[in-house]
Amino acid sequence: MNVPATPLTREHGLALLGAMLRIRAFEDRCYQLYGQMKIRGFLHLCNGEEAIAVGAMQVLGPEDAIVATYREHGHALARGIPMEQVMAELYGKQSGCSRGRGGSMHLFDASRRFYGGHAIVAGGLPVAVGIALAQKLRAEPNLTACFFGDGAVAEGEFHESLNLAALWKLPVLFVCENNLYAMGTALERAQAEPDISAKAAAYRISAAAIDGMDVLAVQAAVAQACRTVRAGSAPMLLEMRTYRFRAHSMFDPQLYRERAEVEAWQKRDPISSLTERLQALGMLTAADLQRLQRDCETELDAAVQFAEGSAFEPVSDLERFVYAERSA
Amino acid sequence: MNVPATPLTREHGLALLGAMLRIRAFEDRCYQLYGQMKIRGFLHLCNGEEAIAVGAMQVLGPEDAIVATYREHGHALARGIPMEQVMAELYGKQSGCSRGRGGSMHLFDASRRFYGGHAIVAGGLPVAVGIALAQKLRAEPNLTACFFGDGAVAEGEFHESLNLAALWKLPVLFVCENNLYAMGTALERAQAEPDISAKAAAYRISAAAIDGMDVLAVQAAVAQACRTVRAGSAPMLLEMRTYRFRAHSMFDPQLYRERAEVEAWQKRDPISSLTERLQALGMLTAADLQRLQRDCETELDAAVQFAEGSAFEPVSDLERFVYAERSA
Amino acid sequence: MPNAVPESPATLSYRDAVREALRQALSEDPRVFLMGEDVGRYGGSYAVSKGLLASFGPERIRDTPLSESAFVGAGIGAALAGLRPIVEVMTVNFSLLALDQIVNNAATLSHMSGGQLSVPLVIRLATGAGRQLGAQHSHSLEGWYAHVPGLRIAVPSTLDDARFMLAAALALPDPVLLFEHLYLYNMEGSLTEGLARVDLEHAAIRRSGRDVTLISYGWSLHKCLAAATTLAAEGIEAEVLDLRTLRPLDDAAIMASVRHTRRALIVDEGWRSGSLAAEIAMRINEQAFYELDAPVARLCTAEVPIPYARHLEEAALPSPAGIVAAARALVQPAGGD
Amino acid sequence: MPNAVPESPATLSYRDAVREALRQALSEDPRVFLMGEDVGRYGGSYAVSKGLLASFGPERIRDTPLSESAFVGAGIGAALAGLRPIVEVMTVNFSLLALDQIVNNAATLSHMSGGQLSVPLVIRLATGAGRQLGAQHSHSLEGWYAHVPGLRIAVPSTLDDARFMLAAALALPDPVLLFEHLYLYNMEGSLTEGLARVDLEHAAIRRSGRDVTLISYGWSLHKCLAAATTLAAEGIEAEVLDLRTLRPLDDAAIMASVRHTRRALIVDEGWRSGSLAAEIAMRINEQAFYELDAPVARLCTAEVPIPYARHLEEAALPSPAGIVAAARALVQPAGGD
Ligand SMILES: Cc1ncc(C[n+]2csc(CCOP(=O)(O)OP(=O)(O)O)c2C)c(N)n1
Ligand SMILES: Cc1ncc(C[n+]2csc(CCOP(=O)(O)OP(=O)(O)O)c2C)c(N)n1
Ligand SMILES: [Mg+2]
Ligand SMILES: [Mg+2]
Repeated sequence: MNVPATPLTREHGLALLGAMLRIRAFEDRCYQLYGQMKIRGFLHLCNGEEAIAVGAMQVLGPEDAIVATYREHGHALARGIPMEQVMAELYGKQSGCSRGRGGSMHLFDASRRFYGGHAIVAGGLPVAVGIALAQKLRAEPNLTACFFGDGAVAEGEFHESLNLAALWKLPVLFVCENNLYAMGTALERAQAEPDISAKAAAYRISAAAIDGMDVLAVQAAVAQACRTVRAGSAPMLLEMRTYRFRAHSMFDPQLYRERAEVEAWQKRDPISSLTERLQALGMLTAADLQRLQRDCETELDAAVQFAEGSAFEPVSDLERFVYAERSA
Repeated sequence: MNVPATPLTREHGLALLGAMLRIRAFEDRCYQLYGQMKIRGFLHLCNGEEAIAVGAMQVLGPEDAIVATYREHGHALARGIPMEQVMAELYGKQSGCSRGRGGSMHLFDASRRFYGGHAIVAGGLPVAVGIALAQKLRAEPNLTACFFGDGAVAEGEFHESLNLAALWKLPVLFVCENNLYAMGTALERAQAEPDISAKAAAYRISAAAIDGMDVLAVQAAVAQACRTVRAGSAPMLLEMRTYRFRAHSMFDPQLYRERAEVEAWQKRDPISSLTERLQALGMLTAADLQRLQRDCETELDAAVQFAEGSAFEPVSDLERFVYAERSA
Repeated sequence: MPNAVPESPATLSYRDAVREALRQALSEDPRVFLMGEDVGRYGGSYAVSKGLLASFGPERIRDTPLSESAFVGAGIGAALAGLRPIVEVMTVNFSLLALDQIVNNAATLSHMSGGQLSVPLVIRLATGAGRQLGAQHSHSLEGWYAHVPGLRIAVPSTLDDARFMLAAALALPDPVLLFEHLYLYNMEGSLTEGLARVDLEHAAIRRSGRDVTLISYGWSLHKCLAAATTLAAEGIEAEVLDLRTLRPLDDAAIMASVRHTRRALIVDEGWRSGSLAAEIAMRINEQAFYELDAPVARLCTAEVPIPYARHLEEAALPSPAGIVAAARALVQPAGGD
Repeated sequence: MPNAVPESPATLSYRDAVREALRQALSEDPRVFLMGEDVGRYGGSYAVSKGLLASFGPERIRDTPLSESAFVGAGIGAALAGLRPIVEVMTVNFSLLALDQIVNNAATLSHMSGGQLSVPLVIRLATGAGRQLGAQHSHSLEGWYAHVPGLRIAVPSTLDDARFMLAAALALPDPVLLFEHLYLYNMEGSLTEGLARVDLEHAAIRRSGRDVTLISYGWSLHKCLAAATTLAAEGIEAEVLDLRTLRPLDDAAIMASVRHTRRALIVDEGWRSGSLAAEIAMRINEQAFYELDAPVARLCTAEVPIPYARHLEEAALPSPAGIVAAARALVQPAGGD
């Protein structure tokens, strides 16, 4: 895709860097808290992949809808769900963004049109298609951004959903976060055609493969894709090439990849890349960086404190919300 | 696909014509018998599509496996399941090829490696992949031919199955019988990319679109595809462009297509085309044709008589075969 | 203001009644649309939606490709986003392809999001056996679906319910599965005069009696009614209870009838083991054990994939004669064991 | 000739036991192979198949893409064609994506083909809640699957069964689903000395008692055993029956125990409505109603999508304390109602 370079301002550069640092710090803290058994269940961290959520959320408007996977802390934070609510959710507290019922894999925020948090691989794609169908039927100018992993591409729902979205010209932006692995299965051992963006042709969907380690490239690509989608009310697929620096989840000895591969990708860390770039442009001082990092820690400490101090939902409320309490 | 012309002998031409006439006559008789309520349930006739089953079965060997849909009378007959057993099945008799338990949509013949008769659209594709996996793991020179409709292409199982077959280099010949409609839904209202053979690229599968109304073209294409599949132990997709002359099933007012379209396709009737071709080549006399038709009727009469005369399975056997009677 | 009673012809079929319900829903609420395989140009596999495309156009009578998981999931998404989709899954047999969306998404999203989201989705499915369609087209899985919290399961078994249950389902904020027995589509009759709505909470007594309660729904309900006529001729007065909703079950109505008759036979087209009949019996035992004069009995489908041959299919399904025999045995036990 | 007893370490985990079972099956029968998501290089999501890839190679320890429907269907095809596939569906939650293949194909092909075909396929699935995995990763659907004729459902709940049920399943010509409760993988202990095989027909009494029968399987079995210890201290002798197979159910063993204790409590991690517990209770009522001293009771999971928060999840699931209370209430009723 031919993505025009946007002139980078210091303000915007620092905002992007701050947003990525914030997610990284959040994930690192989660890692610690998991070790302390404050967070339980499955925990999938997105270290290394921060540029995608951050770059994309710059572009998406408040009325656009978002559907994500179980590896969605970054998306939730970048979308603006308050960190304390996300943290409280991981603690299983009532003040969590899903009242503690969802946990790490099921963050929701209806007010921010953040529709999860889906833990069945590819299960979010049909839902995103439906939200976009509603947007189209109501003739709204909004779109739905649907994030999913490379693993989801093999599922039938990927195929069905892309076809439906294209056939009905729905405003869905499909964002594949291709980190080369689905758990321990490397892309080329899962896909006869490992070029994911090439698959879009089977649905007459236009697609592009983007460097997912470059937040500016992500932002530019998403901006252009959103214009295309909104203009034509037709879906688009962006394949973000990225890498997860940590294990798939907390119980993963990582037998399936070489240390050297991980290290090579770590050299392309989206955060250090942007840091260096801003430094090279003279837009970032050591003090700036320190301040950004300090801000993250301050916010994190407050979020942890909030989560620790929040109440658990009473057990008597267990059966609430199985059926909706509001009327239709 | 570049299909070398095979020199056509009179003997072979008459065999092909006879095989198609036989299926046509069978289907027409079924239509009558359904009106007489001798046959019940759903009945999907393949008038117009005979060239595909006939052309393909010329090529497939007795050790190759076959998986078909609910519109499979033609495949069953062309494969060699005795007509009387097929007819008895439609009568629900114990002498039917599925003991009367399957009916029109579920013809089976294990001895001829005819693995159904699948009535869930696309449900046969994964099964075919598995049979081919067994063929490959046992290093057999055989392949599995899997027939399915254009409607199946939209299902997730199409996507998953083609990917698996390609990824694992399995000897599956996917044969899509594209008759332009899935019930009342025209292909272009079901597929964002209506060129089915073009979809194979998403799995690095080689594919070709063939004139499914030309039995010789079908046979040649299948022959070449089988060579490719057997040589490389890799799947291939053939899209057969065809048309069904009759309704989807017996309860279909055909509101969704124009009479003119049907008539245009009827001009390309595979049986009249081959008849004319053979006549033009001086290989078919009026007497030949009469004889072929008479043979069909004789066989059909005998099949109906067999079916009528056969016994129903005793009700006491209802629960037999829910679990297999032979040991593993 | 209650809706005006829409005009309906003097006699109509169950199919017509469902169509009228769709027509009304589409007319009254712009958020409502119908989507599914061949609901449009084909007119619906069972001709239920015939004519609706002409009235409401292809955006609201939306033909889908064969992609059960995606279009059911799309229904969920559209419901989340505030529309009121009616998704037709042509038959329950094909809904297995969409089960992940139904069980893992539709049924969980409200609870899992702490009540932020709701899924006001109606899924209509044809269900049942009896037309010689063979093992892959004859499932009766409504009782099975009733196991899943977060879903509501309802079965219109009368013309009135076929006509008015849809509106009741659309008025709920939850996913509702409506199971239409394919054998009933041709059933003819007339609507109850003056009726304009029904609820989705209460079971209904379709025939009163004092000797035994026949509990059922769907096609089996009509078999029970036929059996009750036969039983009456023998002097056995069977009460016939139409469950109407399978999730939640109307325990109060069930217990009230059973306390009255002290005997219950549940007739259910599901396979016997793990049938809804077992659940109902369990509840009766939990709530009215000491008021029973006989163990609760059930009559279900034989535990076989439904065979094509007519005599075998008939043998597999509950029949009026079987109901009569089972009810008789309950009322007049053959003498202690 | 019975197989020689393979050497096993003095103590081992349930996970090790399943792995040994796989190793033995792969070693003894060249038709056997294992396929599923991440069974190979990753070593299995729950580390069950760790090391097998090195021993048996990628053709027989076959990693699959995320394509549940296709690879389960491929297992069916391979079984039809004479192999003995073991398909691992990482957890039962994802099996919903393969349900069409399991219910419409695996369960029907033998019957629908008039006995010509058989599907000797083993599907292994992790099941259950208790690890705070939330609503989409905590289903207990084994009882639900047990509704489907044509399938066999078995649950290894002890180390011996974890070690030997697989061979029994592979010896059958039918599709067998083996449900491994994810909470049990870390359970340690030793195998019964000299044991070399188990059957897939009989339930087993895991503790004898005279006052009440606790009927269970899976993780709940261990909760029942813990409850029985507590009850014994109160003077209540509970018999604990491990169902082992959920389809078919061993009615004879259930009735024998219930006739002995005259009271039964069924503990089942499935949601209450439509649970396997209801089916078992129904059978007890059908077969042993007049020998009961109290209505059959059940303890199941609350009817909610399983929540993440630990205290809510615990509240949703059956607990030893809940079992004790329910058993006590059965044996010492609070005085008539
Ligand atoms: C349908 C389904 N199958 C299997 C799983 C188990 N599982 C969870 S995450 C995962 C890998 C998914 O990989 P990918 O889509 O690439 O996302 P990533 O984890 O790399 O972000 C698997 C197999 C699941 N959650 N859902
Ligand atoms: C999964 C599934 N969904 C829906 C149906 C109902 N149905 C039966 S045949 C059919 C059309 C299939 O069309 P196609 O695959 O093109 O085959 P054709 O009938 O044209 O030969 C449909 C929708 C089904 N049998 N299975
Ligand atoms: Mg990945
Ligand atoms: Mg077609």
